[in-house]
Amino acid sequence: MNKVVNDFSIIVGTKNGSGSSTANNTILRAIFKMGIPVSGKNLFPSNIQGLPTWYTIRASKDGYLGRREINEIVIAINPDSFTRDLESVAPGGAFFYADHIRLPINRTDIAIYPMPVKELVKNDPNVPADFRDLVGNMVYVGVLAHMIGIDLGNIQAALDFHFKGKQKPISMNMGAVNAGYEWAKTNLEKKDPFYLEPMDKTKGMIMADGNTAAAIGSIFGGAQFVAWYPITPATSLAEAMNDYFPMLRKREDGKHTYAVVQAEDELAAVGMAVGAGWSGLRAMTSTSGPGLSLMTEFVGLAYYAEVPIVIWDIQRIGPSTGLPTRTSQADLRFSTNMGHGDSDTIVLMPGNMNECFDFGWQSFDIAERLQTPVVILSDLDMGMNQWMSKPFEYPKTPMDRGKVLFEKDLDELKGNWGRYLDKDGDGIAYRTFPGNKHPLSSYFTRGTGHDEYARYSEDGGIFHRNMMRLKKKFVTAKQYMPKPVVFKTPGAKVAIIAYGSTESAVNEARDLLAKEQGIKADFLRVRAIPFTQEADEFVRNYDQIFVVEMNRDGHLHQLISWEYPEHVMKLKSVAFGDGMPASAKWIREGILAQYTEPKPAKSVKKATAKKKVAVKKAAPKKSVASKTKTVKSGKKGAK
Amino acid sequence: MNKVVNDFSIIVGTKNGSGSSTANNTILRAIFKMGIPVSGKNLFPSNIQGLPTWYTIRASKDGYLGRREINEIVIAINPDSFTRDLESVAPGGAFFYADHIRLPINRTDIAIYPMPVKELVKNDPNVPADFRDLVGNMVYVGVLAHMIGIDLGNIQAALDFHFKGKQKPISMNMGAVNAGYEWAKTNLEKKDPFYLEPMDKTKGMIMADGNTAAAIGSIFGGAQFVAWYPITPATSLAEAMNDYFPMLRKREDGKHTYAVVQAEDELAAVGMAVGAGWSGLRAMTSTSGPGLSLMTEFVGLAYYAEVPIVIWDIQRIGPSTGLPTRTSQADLRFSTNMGHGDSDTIVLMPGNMNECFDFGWQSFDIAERLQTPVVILSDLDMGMNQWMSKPFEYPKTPMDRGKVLFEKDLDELKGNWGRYLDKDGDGIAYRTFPGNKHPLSSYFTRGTGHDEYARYSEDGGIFHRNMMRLKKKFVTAKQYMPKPVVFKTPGAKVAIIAYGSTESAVNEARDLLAKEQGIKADFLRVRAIPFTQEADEFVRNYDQIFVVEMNRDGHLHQLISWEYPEHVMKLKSVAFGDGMPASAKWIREGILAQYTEPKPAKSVKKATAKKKVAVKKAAPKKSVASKTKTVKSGKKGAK
Amino acid sequence: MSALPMAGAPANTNLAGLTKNDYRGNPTTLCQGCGHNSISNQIVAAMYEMNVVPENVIKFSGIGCSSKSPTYFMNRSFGFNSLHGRMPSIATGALFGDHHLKGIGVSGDGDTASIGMGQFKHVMRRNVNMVYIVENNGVYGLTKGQFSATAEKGLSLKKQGTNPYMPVDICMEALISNATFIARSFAGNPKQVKELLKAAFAHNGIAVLDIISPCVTFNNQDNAYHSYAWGKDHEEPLHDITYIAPRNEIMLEQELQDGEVREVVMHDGSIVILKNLENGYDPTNRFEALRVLEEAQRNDWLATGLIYVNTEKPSLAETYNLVDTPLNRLTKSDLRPAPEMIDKINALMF
Amino acid sequence: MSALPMAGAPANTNLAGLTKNDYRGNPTTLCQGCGHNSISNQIVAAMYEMNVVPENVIKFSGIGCSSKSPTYFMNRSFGFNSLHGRMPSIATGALFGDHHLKGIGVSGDGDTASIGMGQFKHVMRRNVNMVYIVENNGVYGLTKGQFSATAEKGLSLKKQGTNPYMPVDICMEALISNATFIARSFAGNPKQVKELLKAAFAHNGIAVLDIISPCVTFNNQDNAYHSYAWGKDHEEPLHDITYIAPRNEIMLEQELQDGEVREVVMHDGSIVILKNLENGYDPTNRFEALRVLEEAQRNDWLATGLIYVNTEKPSLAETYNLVDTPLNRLTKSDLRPAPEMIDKINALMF
Ligand SMILES: Cc1ncc(C[n+]2csc(CCOP(=O)(O)OP(=O)(O)O)c2C)c(N)n1
Ligand SMILES: Cc1ncc(C[n+]2csc(CCOP(=O)(O)OP(=O)(O)O)c2C)c(N)n1
Ligand code: SF4
Ligand code: SF4
Ligand SMILES: [Mg+2]
Ligand SMILES: [Mg+2]
Repeated sequence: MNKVVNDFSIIVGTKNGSGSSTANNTILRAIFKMGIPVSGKNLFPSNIQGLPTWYTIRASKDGYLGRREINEIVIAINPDSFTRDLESVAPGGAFFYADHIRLPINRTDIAIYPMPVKELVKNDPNVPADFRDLVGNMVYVGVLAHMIGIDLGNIQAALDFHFKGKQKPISMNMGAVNAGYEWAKTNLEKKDPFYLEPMDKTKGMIMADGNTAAAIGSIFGGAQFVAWYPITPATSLAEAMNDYFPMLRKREDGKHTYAVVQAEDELAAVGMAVGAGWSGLRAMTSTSGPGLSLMTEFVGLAYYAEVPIVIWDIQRIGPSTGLPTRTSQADLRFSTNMGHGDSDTIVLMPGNMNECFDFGWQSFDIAERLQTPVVILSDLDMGMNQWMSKPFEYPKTPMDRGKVLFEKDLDELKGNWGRYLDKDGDGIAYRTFPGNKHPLSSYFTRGTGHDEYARYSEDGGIFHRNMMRLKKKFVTAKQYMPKPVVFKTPGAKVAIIAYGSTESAVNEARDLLAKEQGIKADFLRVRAIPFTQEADEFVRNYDQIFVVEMNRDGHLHQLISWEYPEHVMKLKSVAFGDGMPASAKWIREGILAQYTEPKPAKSVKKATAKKKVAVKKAAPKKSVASKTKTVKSGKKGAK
Repeated sequence: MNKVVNDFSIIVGTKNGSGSSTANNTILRAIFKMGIPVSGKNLFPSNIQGLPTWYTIRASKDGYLGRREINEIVIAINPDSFTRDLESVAPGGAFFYADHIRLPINRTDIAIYPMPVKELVKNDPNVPADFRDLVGNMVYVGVLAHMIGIDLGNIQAALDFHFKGKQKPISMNMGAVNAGYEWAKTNLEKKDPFYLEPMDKTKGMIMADGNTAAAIGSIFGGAQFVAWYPITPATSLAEAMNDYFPMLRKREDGKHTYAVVQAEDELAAVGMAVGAGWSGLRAMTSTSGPGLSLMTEFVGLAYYAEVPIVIWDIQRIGPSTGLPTRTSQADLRFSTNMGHGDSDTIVLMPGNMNECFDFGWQSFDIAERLQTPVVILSDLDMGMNQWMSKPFEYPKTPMDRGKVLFEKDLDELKGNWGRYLDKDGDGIAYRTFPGNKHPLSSYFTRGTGHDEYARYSEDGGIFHRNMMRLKKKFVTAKQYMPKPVVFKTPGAKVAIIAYGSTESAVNEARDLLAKEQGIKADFLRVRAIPFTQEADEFVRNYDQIFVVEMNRDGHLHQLISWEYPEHVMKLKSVAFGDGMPASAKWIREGILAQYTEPKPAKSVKKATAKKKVAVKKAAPKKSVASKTKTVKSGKKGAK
Repeated sequence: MSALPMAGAPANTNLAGLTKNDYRGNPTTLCQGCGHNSISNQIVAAMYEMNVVPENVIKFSGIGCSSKSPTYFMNRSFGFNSLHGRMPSIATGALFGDHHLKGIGVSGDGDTASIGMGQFKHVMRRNVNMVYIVENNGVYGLTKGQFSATAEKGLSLKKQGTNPYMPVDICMEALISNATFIARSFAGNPKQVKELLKAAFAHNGIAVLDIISPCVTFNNQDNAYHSYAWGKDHEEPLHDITYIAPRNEIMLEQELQDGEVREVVMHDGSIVILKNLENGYDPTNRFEALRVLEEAQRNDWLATGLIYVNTEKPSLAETYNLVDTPLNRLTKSDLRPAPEMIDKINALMF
Repeated sequence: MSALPMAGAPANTNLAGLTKNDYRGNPTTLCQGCGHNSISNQIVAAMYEMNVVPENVIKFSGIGCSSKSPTYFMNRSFGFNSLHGRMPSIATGALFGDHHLKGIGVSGDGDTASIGMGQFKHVMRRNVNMVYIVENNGVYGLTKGQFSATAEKGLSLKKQGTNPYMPVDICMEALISNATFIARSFAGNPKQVKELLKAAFAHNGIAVLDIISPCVTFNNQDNAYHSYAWGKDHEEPLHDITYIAPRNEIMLEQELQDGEVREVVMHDGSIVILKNLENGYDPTNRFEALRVLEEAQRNDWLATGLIYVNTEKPSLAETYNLVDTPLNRLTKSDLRPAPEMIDKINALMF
């Protein structure tokens, strides 16, 4: 049996509310400290206590951070999910379980390791009775540590960090880890091939979740006003702002330069943000699907009255309440067209921790420069899971407050100014802030028809002129958008377009396609709408372009089709949504299911053969089927 | 000077709240009674009293009902708009004005007729002082009647109808009409060429507004529950239901088979409708843009929980509050994708009074058959203006309540039933109504993940399966959608696609294009989303297809592009929105601005020449400009 | 006897011929000790003891831990777990489907007093025929313990800081919106909860139950106004309450034996007996109710019991003069006007 | 003297060096005789007489005829005519821009009590520093006269039928939501409106003015509770009210001459004098206020005047301990953390 080193997945099945997250994070961090690229994903229920919950940890020497659909090591602590967990072990894998669970174990193709979890803590005098369940989780950390080779020093470091150096809990938990470690050493014989060995691939890296990154980035962007209403998975973003504001905005006089308001609902949250943005503050709100839907009318007002606000949408799978604790990329189409009438929204799409941070500050510059709402589409996987990442970078550009006139500016202009007057021909007018004492500074804002001087008007010509200026503003916008990220492979004939959290899975899929099918694919990850010139060029250069996204209807595919009608026929939608983070597996299969070989002859068989594979592997099947129309016509068009 | 008979427009400028609508409707109805095709459009401010308001009446022997941008006859009663009104008279036209307005009249190219409006009523003993202003309006009716030849008998008939036979007001008003008529006869000399002469083109026709037609149609559809919140221009729809329910649902026992609830806002209105639809009632609400935006979250719930409701959106121009009393077709894109996550909406698009009536009843059959929200897009022009129309027809098909199980059905099934179980493979499951006494009839509805038996589930596979069934349901939907209306001309190489109230203007534009440019164009008016097979075929058959709509961004063009990627390059967007009903003029110019002659050579010059024309004629200019990209790439693609 | 409260193990099947199991729901997924669970249990007991036919009830809720609980009782009833804060509009519309049905709605303090304030106030005004339960714990449980609008001023929670606002008083809100049945209770007082549930169910119109229902996971510190400890210390019932089903003479006599007693005769002939009155408290007097609520608020007094009742006002459906047949069972002949009507209509169109 | 009410034609320019014209807005487009117009006029007068600098005021409104009126006064102030029912959230956010500014919001009964109920209740709780005027006419004027939530039960209008619901009492709602300044007035009593406007403007926190403002076009029949006629017949002020600017000793003495008088000292040192008290009414007593409102409702009594005031409570912005510089004038150095902080942060990220 030859060793499998630094390239396998672990899944831990526990009950939610039982405090296992400390244990799981400890494993994750310890592996990270060993220099091994690692990712952790929490698959939790929409519930507070007592239901099955899973935590997956993937060690990947190649640095793949996407979800894997196979788990070599399964740790079962929850009787309710024991049977399911046992079945889920990959053939040749290892199964660790708490030995107080007395259920049949019918598999012979895997290594089985019982663990006396309860036993060991019960006998530990340092663990008070009411802490036993909590600390008990540390036992499996210790056992695992010994069996796959996690360095105890790193576990210690992880606990130090977790408990911010508080000795009592640290030693209590470390005690349980050691107990588990020692017990395993004397009682378990290694029967599986999985090992961890130190590397140096995480040096200088950090671990963070996207909501914290977004919160801190926003504070570096000068966030001044946050109005929010709790909703999973966005809650931790606003709460992180509460955590970091005091430290990052500390002043001698102890006064505050910001305000965070927990509103009574999302209508009020976005309304307050619009009010604050209008009065000259860097204003934001954070929410998820249902909240975004409630913000519709106000976003329309902000677009039309030209008020800068930033809305973080941490996507979860919908429609409606959907699965509040599962991820998705299905708010894209809606977010580009929120509300009745003709309207546009600037949409930013971060793809990793650094971009969550960067878009945190850039979004304010963009919103104020363009005087319009900016929606940032993150998702649950990015927002709530721990990702290894390059360190956050201090903003490279100074704050851009956009076109604002204060008293002295108005003096110079001798009041020759109109709130909606397009002086510069870029569609963007100049604004003033309430409190401006210049007698000509004020104007009256409204969601009804208005002219260049913000005067009420029902004149059709004036209305139309204003709407066309707003449209021009969105052309101007292109130059301020973050450019797409491009990954190239020499000789690639086909390409992939995707956005957001799927980057790592897409890159893993590209490697698989190259290795197993010899298909080389370039990759463009769009980061903003409107699309920028880089996208224009990219789209031209390939015969087949697969648009990969985590939703049912292929939102990005639709938007790109609309933007590039002349290339529509090369675009193929690989869309699938079941609430799970994208895996390289379904991306690869989704692509193969629609891939057409350059040379017809023998290739056809090959292609269809592959299609079958994909179809058997089920996952993306339906979504693929749902797109065959496009594919067929694709062929037709090619003729 | 040769006579212009039955082919000119009249515009009356008054103050709103001054009661001139009776007078204007009387003119409209009298002309209609003369057998002359006529249309009236009210251009009123978002205000209750004292601001300028206009009413246009177009007599068209050819039966064109669209807006005309030229007014041959102008009647000025309002000092505040007098000057503007005077300028607006077409050269060679006629200008009637109330002679108590003492303002300079500087035009010599038109016929000028002062009218002693105040004078005449003052001297009428039958008119009480406080009625003088009101009745005064009738004087210009009388004057006009004599000058262009409106038969007094028909005016009498119009007044009889208006006052439901009440003698006092009728004679009072008729008195003023006669006074005006007699005065004109003795004092005015005809100096203009405009005459009305009886025809027989309105025999058997009716006059109605779309909101009333929709209300009555809905009642014939068995409407049972209406929840609404006032908003212009939708208010009169719900109010009409209050008016007609008692008569159309009269019963011996005097009991009611329906309920109309004025909700506290649109969230509550649609929420109540969803509750009622869920419990087995034919439920509806009516609103306009801002209200539709507020309904977003609930529409997502209704889509996902599969609750039939009908939402009438009487479009006004947005975004935001926009111009509450101006028309638009800009809610289309939003209405097809309301809310976060993957979702679809059935959209019906009536184009005339008969369809407002028919879709009134058909929408319930469709909503209940498909168990999903149906949005009906009417607009202010259709909803609030009087249109001549074929009589309403009794529903041709019996009510279709869709798949519903009562006690006996469940007995037969022996409870083998699941609320979301796709027994028939068409994506549509069977539902039961609360109050069903069968012990297996009940189920628990939720906006969260659920399986075939409506049980709560967070399983990704189940969630995905359910979403794909919903998608299938929308394929099934096609067969239940009203088919598009097609107008053909032998030898047409190009075509127009449009929807809704623009039909008559489009047909007028087609006649102009044929007459003046020799361009023959076929015309498809879509009436529903999803599109049906007829549209599929139509799109194939032309080299150039112009998608004409009253909005800025070309919503229908976008939707068709997404649906027919292989034909994208032939689609050209002719989109324009300024709140005014579409005119044949801008449609024609918008088309010419993008039209490319079949034969290249000399045609190129010609085409561009035309482009210039269009550009000079200004109106659609910008919207056209905004589309040149598509056009250019169009050429490219063709190479 | 089946309606006799706490009468030991009741007969296996009630007058509706059903066992207690027929009133149960799925096993709860809420936290152990959550107040919401004890309320669900009392609903099961009350409905069983009242011989309610489950098919005659529709369950409603919004979104929240509290709003999950309709899954945990009366599986045989239809139910609609709607949107956050929108239970009132859903219930208002749904109950028109069959006006013979009664609604039981479960909401939370966030669902009702924060996002739901507007709809809550307006469903009160309309007197919709339902029991409206607010499982009031002062926090948003399902989103992990932020302050709701009923959190007391000065409440501090580690992640949340200190609440600067005065709490929303659900009963006071209901009262000035002219609700017709208003009660407050405490999940730690199950007997009272059950009796009030019965009275509320017997009421014709909207019956609001503001039940302090501790969130043991996020807001059960002894000094928190929505904790078990605080409730036990500060609860003082306005009276002892007993619900007596229609025509239960024996029991009525028993009850009328002792001391100062108030009877409230409900719409269906059942009687609510109030004993040991807090100085003669009269729940039919709106001003009295205002006074007591104001006083309770000022003195940190958890005043529980039947705070206000008005049995006169017609419920919403009644004001609509509907046919007796449930609207959702009407057929084409009732709903589609006769063919000749189309000509009448066209004639009216000029 | 400039603050002396009704003191004949006031000096041409006030202490702010402005003429009355500097406080005017565009010509009204509302109906002749609409109560809203007289209120706009009183706002102009009050602000002029109080020497308010227009640039220190932000105007807010929702949607409706009433909500149009900010266009008709104080053109030199910034203004935001927002969305239907959403003025509170807009104002709450906007006033954080510069916490030295004061808000004057004009809403309608539909805008506030129907669609706006939720936001109205919550802005009260937050004690946002603004004057919140409800121009209350019992109908939706701009949509042509449907019943609003403040229409009295039994009101009948030809197109609308008869209103079946009890009206929402704006003042009662504000009171139980712990608003800190609550008054009711009548557009037919301009002097009182003006004095209350001044007191409200001087108040620190939310000041609610529920002003009966007849809709002459849709709801001014003599028997309608929101008509001029009914108001004139049923109004009985709780007191005569006079606002006295800070340090206006002369006037203060004059006023203190006669009879039973109550003084309320406002946050800015100005004083509100109440005379001829309806049996000794004390507007600082919350329970008293409840009592009077309840009594007024029961007896069709249009009780006008200062109903409740609490000058102690900090306004929302104050609870946030903000820097003195208006937040919307802070610069990069105040807003963007120093470069070294980025390392601190990265260090915290494990
Ligand atoms: C529109 C919307 N916003 C936010 C949420 C997130 N959310 C779910 S439950 C909840 C609060 C529930 O609090 P409460 O009503 O008091 O119920 P509890 O959990 O305390 O019983 C929130 C904010 C949501 N589901 N929908
Ligand atoms: C979301 C939304 N719904 C409905 C409307 C239509 N609307 C405009 S004003 C108004 C009612 C105004 O009533 P009120 O607030 O009492 O003001 P009033 O006109 O009586 O002064 C309504 C329903 C709207 N503008 N927006
Ligand atoms: S979190 Fe609180 S409210 Fe929710 S179930 Fe647990 S204890 Fe109950
Ligand atoms: S309609 Fe009524 S509220 Fe509106 S302006 Fe006229 S009088 Fe005033
Ligand atoms: Mg709660
Ligand atoms: Mg009003």
